[in-house]
Amino acid sequence: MKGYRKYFLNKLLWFLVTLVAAFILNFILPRLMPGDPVAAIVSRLAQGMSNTAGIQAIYEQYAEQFGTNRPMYEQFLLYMRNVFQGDFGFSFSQYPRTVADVIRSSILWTIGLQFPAIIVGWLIGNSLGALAAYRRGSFDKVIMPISIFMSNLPAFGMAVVLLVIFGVSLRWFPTSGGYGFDLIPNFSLKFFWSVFVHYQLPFWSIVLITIGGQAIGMRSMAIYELNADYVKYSRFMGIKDRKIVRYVFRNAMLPQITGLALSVGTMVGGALVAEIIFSYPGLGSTILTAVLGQDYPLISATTLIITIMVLAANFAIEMVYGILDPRIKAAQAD
Amino acid sequence: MKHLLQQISRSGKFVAGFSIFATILLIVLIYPLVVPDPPLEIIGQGTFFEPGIYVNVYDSISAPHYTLNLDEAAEQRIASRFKAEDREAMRGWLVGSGMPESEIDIANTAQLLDQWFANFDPTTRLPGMTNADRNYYIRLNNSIQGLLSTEAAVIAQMNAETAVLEETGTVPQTAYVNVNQVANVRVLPLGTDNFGRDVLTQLVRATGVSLQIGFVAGIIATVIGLALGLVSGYVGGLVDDVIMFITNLFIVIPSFVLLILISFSIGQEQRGAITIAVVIGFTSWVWTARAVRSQVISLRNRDHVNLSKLSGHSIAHIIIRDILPYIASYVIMALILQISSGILAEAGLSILGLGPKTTDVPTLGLMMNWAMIYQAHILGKWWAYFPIIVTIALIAFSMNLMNTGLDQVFNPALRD
Amino acid sequence: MEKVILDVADLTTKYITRFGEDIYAVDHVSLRVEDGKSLGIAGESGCGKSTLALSLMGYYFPPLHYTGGEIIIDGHNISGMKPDDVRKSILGREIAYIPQAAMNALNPTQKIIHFIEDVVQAHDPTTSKQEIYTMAKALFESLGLPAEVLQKYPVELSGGMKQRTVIAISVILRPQVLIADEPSSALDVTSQKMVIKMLRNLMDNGYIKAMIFITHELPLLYNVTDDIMVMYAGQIVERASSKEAVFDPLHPYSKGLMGSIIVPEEGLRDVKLAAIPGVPPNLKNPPPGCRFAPRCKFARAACTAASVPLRELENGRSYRCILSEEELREAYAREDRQHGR
Amino acid sequence: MAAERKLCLSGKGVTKVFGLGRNKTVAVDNVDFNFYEGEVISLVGESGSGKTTLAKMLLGLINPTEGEIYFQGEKRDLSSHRKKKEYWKSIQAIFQDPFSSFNIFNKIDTVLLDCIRMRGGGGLPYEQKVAMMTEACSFVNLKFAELTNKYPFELSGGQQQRLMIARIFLLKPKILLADEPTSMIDACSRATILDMLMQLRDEIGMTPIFITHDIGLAYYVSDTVYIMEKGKFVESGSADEVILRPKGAYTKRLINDVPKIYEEWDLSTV
Repeated sequence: MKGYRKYFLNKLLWFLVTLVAAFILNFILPRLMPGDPVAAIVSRLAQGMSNTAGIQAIYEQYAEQFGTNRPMYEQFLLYMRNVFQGDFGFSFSQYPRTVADVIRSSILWTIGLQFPAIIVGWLIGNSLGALAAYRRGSFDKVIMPISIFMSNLPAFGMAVVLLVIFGVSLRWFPTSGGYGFDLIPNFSLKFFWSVFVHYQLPFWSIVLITIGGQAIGMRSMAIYELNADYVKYSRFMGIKDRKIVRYVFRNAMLPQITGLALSVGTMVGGALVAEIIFSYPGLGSTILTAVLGQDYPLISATTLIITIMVLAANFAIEMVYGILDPRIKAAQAD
Repeated sequence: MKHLLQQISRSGKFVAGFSIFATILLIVLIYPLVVPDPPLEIIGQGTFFEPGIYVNVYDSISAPHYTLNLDEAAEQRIASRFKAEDREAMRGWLVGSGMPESEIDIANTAQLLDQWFANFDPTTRLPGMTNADRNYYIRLNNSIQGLLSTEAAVIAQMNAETAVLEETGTVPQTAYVNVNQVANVRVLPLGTDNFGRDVLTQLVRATGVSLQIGFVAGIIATVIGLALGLVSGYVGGLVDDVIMFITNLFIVIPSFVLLILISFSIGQEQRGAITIAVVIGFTSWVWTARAVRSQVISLRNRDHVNLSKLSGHSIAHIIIRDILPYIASYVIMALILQISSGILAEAGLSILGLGPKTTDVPTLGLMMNWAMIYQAHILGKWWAYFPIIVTIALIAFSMNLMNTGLDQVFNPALRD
Repeated sequence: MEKVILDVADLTTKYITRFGEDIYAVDHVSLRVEDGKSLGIAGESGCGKSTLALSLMGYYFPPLHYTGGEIIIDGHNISGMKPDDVRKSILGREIAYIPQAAMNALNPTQKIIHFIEDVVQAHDPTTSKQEIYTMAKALFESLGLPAEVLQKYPVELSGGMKQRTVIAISVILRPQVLIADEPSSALDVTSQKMVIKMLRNLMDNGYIKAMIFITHELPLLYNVTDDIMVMYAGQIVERASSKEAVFDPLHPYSKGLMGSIIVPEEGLRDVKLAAIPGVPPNLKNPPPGCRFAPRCKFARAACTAASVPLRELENGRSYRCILSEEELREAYAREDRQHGR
Repeated sequence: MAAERKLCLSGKGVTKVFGLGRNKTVAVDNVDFNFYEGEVISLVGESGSGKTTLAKMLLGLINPTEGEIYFQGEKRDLSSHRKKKEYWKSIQAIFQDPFSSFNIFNKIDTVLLDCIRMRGGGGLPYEQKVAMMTEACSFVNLKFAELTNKYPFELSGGQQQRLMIARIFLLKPKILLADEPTSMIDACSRATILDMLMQLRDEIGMTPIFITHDIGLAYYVSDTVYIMEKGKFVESGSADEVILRPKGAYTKRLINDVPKIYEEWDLSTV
């Protein structure tokens, strides 16, 4: 187990380092931009709101929270302290709601939608890719061009196509929202059914987008593995092809898991845009409202939360990889 | 080199991808020469005009008329004006006035009209019907009556002196004009968008701008990635450690989050198409840097590099002559991918409302954004969004095909 | 005369390239190996010796294709069998293979014992895991390998240990014939010697009845096998006992090959090494007649006129040349005199 | 006789360490050596013994972590590119794998012209350069007229290795490091390569240093043999002495484990 512990600590350290880097970037990027950020934000405030009392309150809150006239490092410490207390200030566009409140109401929708969809898409895509590599022939010739085409459809494109076909034309599923607009969230069966029905289109659009790229990646990994020496040796020892395919799938899957860890950020990015198409009440829609309302605190907090989510997902995938690849546990031997 | 080109041209995937891409590029270059209209010019008053040929009514009245006796003309006239929702509303009336629903077939125009004329009475007010509903039915009835009239339409002009309408001619229902003889005809193959702008002209221009964004972003990302990868891989040591640390950081921190932050911080007014492209380029070099570095590391200790050193060549000579040619194929492949992902990134940003400012030029992302804001997809205005999705997908697809083709030429293990 | 364990007649196989071209890498090869004997196959890279090893298994997958000939193992003709039957009842059971790159011959994410379970159960699904473990442990111990290896992943083993593990796995079902394709070329000399010792042990103690050993390292071949067969451009050019093949080769190609042996032994510094000019022919398009003729010092017009058959000598030797034994010996003696050897 | 020998390459306490901290590996560990002009030297070791690292240090491709290398008795100075270039006029190499030794984008002409340029012949008229290249090629039994405008990878492995020797012929270095020059080519071409190297040595008076794992080859070609184990020289001396009558345990084992053909090969020792 020593090998795994070393691996775990290594990855944990890396996770913390990236987390700190993400904090710094999130803090520093808006401040690096040309022009005076305070002036810019104040001018945006004026056009973003009509409530004068609100503007005044936010302005004071903003000055207090960001400590704009203090030195950079003090501002940063302040920022860190606020973040750790979960205090992101008030939202400009949804005053008097706090940013934390806005995010709290949307984050579960995003997590509940995206991670299951990415995992399901990953599983289906990898199975198809492995099958294409193994069967080759006509199956491969049909699956591969479709996969290539699908993986090139932008996430919002797939979302729109599904929405128009299944939502507008066939009217099988609702076209927007996370649940019926006439319902209030509660624990009734009716509400859950509504959530389930609203879930389908966003979910499958993310799944379909994920499948293509994964299938292509898995296919080339599996073809590479099928040419490996152990495949030849296993064949000559009389092992059935079906079993050999299992070896190949397992070995080709490992780099695919690493690939997933590295690309989960990109996938989440696409999926957030898909959320917008369905007006799904997640973080994607929150960003859109924030952008439209020129809501600086909300944007800053949302991007930070998304980064943390992606880093955590990344870390979790690396952990799973550590368990699945026996070589990591074996590494203690040397 | 010749051999390589020959091999590439033998790859079906590359050729297919290249043909699609070249076609798109040609259209982008040639179309503006044929239709020189400004893409953002508002030509339609109103939103989402359907695709089709728009014939000036005034001109067609004054154009020479020809009489064509076509049997189905009246039928088609009624069918084209008689919308599904009108039929639906008529069914509502008929059912409300006591007719059993099973007897009504709204697809059967003649029967429906018979039933309508037999039952409709503008003075009756069905239970639960608002005043607005009643007025709607009266208007509907009038327009149906108008459709069914067989008299010619009268053309009248106001006499400037007497202010009296004088009949100057009639247009019988069998009158036709030849489109070629009408002075003003505008073809809108993809209709207009929510602002009344020609979608096709806009789309072509947007494709051009998006390709520019892709190229600028791709070239910036590739140049940065190549430079960092080369330095990191060839110099090694501490420099390598530092560059790789930064690269690995940016690989896990999602680049679109940085894109959102930076684009938002720049502010709407400063965000031109090229600014966006530069930002995208600066946030997407990591993959290229990583790939180039690992290639360079494997090349650095190759004997041909050692031999070049022993021949007294400088570091610059070694990098340019002994390392770059070996990784050129990878760099080109990375560039192609970067271009297509740059186009997608712009589209994503624009949908979030963080795209280039909307007054200069259209981009594919902006067009998509407008279509979504005005709910073209819910309203069934397919021409406002579907061609955009297809264009983006075709660009990305063609580039990916080229890449897969190149990959098969360069990586024999993937060949069939 | 001993019982013939492996009898191959006119075996011909080809590669079909991506562009649909045929490469006849094994061209009408016939060979026999008797009970308790080992046969070595020597030749330059690209002469078809590794392809011959693959072809002898009687189980073909692209790009290698069978075109003709017979493989008879212990009186049992396997060349007419269905691939699935070959897989189930021949591979590993009658004939086993040790691949060239044993470093990568084991699935990296599977413990050794699990692979052995798969191998045994592929032929007899009824064997229990406990039985397999007992069997594997006994085999490994009798071959001098520690039983702990069974519970390890391939990455945990050194190169030499990996190669010996592969050999042990190959004989777990007690095959009659073992085909070893360059089993030791990637190892250091000490591991190489251990591998050779293990192979000899397998032969001497009756784990296997016959062995075919393929390598380009001639001193090794000389020390391991009873007979040596020299291949050139997909064909056999000479077959003789190891001693004759190394010290008294007949075919001009064998003569050149054996003359290039370098060993760290007294007197070798003063020997002039033999060299053969030119390169082997392209097997897509081999030259007519004797394939070695373009590089042969003694070539004459007749050599390229018609294909040259294998000459059988009385003592079981054979060689493929239009010159007689006497003519060849005389030519070689003349050469030696010229070089003052 | 020993008094007449002139040092060409020598080293004191030469050490190379890779990595830092826990990943530290000592590839070459404090070795001393004296290579004399006119001798054929072999550095023999198994893979991982550090012989290739030592060769790279001798070539000046990497710097020793510690210790000094002396060229013709004087401390070697490679502090600038110009000094390195000067040094590389005196020392050249042939590598193991001919297929990766040449830049696949360079034509044979480029390879050979580079050598002429390095010897200061860059300004010569083209005809004269062609004559030089033709001479170099014919020395290794190749025809320049057939090779011009071709790429090295179009040749067989043996031919490429001969082209490598043609390169050395043009460069005329004092020292040639041959790193396993025959291990990747067929046995039948081996003698040709070795013969050509020896002939070249006589012609231009260079000192060849063979880096090899093949004890037979070391015995066959060299006067002086250095045996390397784990970064150290464990035995050195004349070829006859070291290989036929080894004293060190490692050398004995190594030689014992190599298959023989005249003597009995004793399998019982492992």
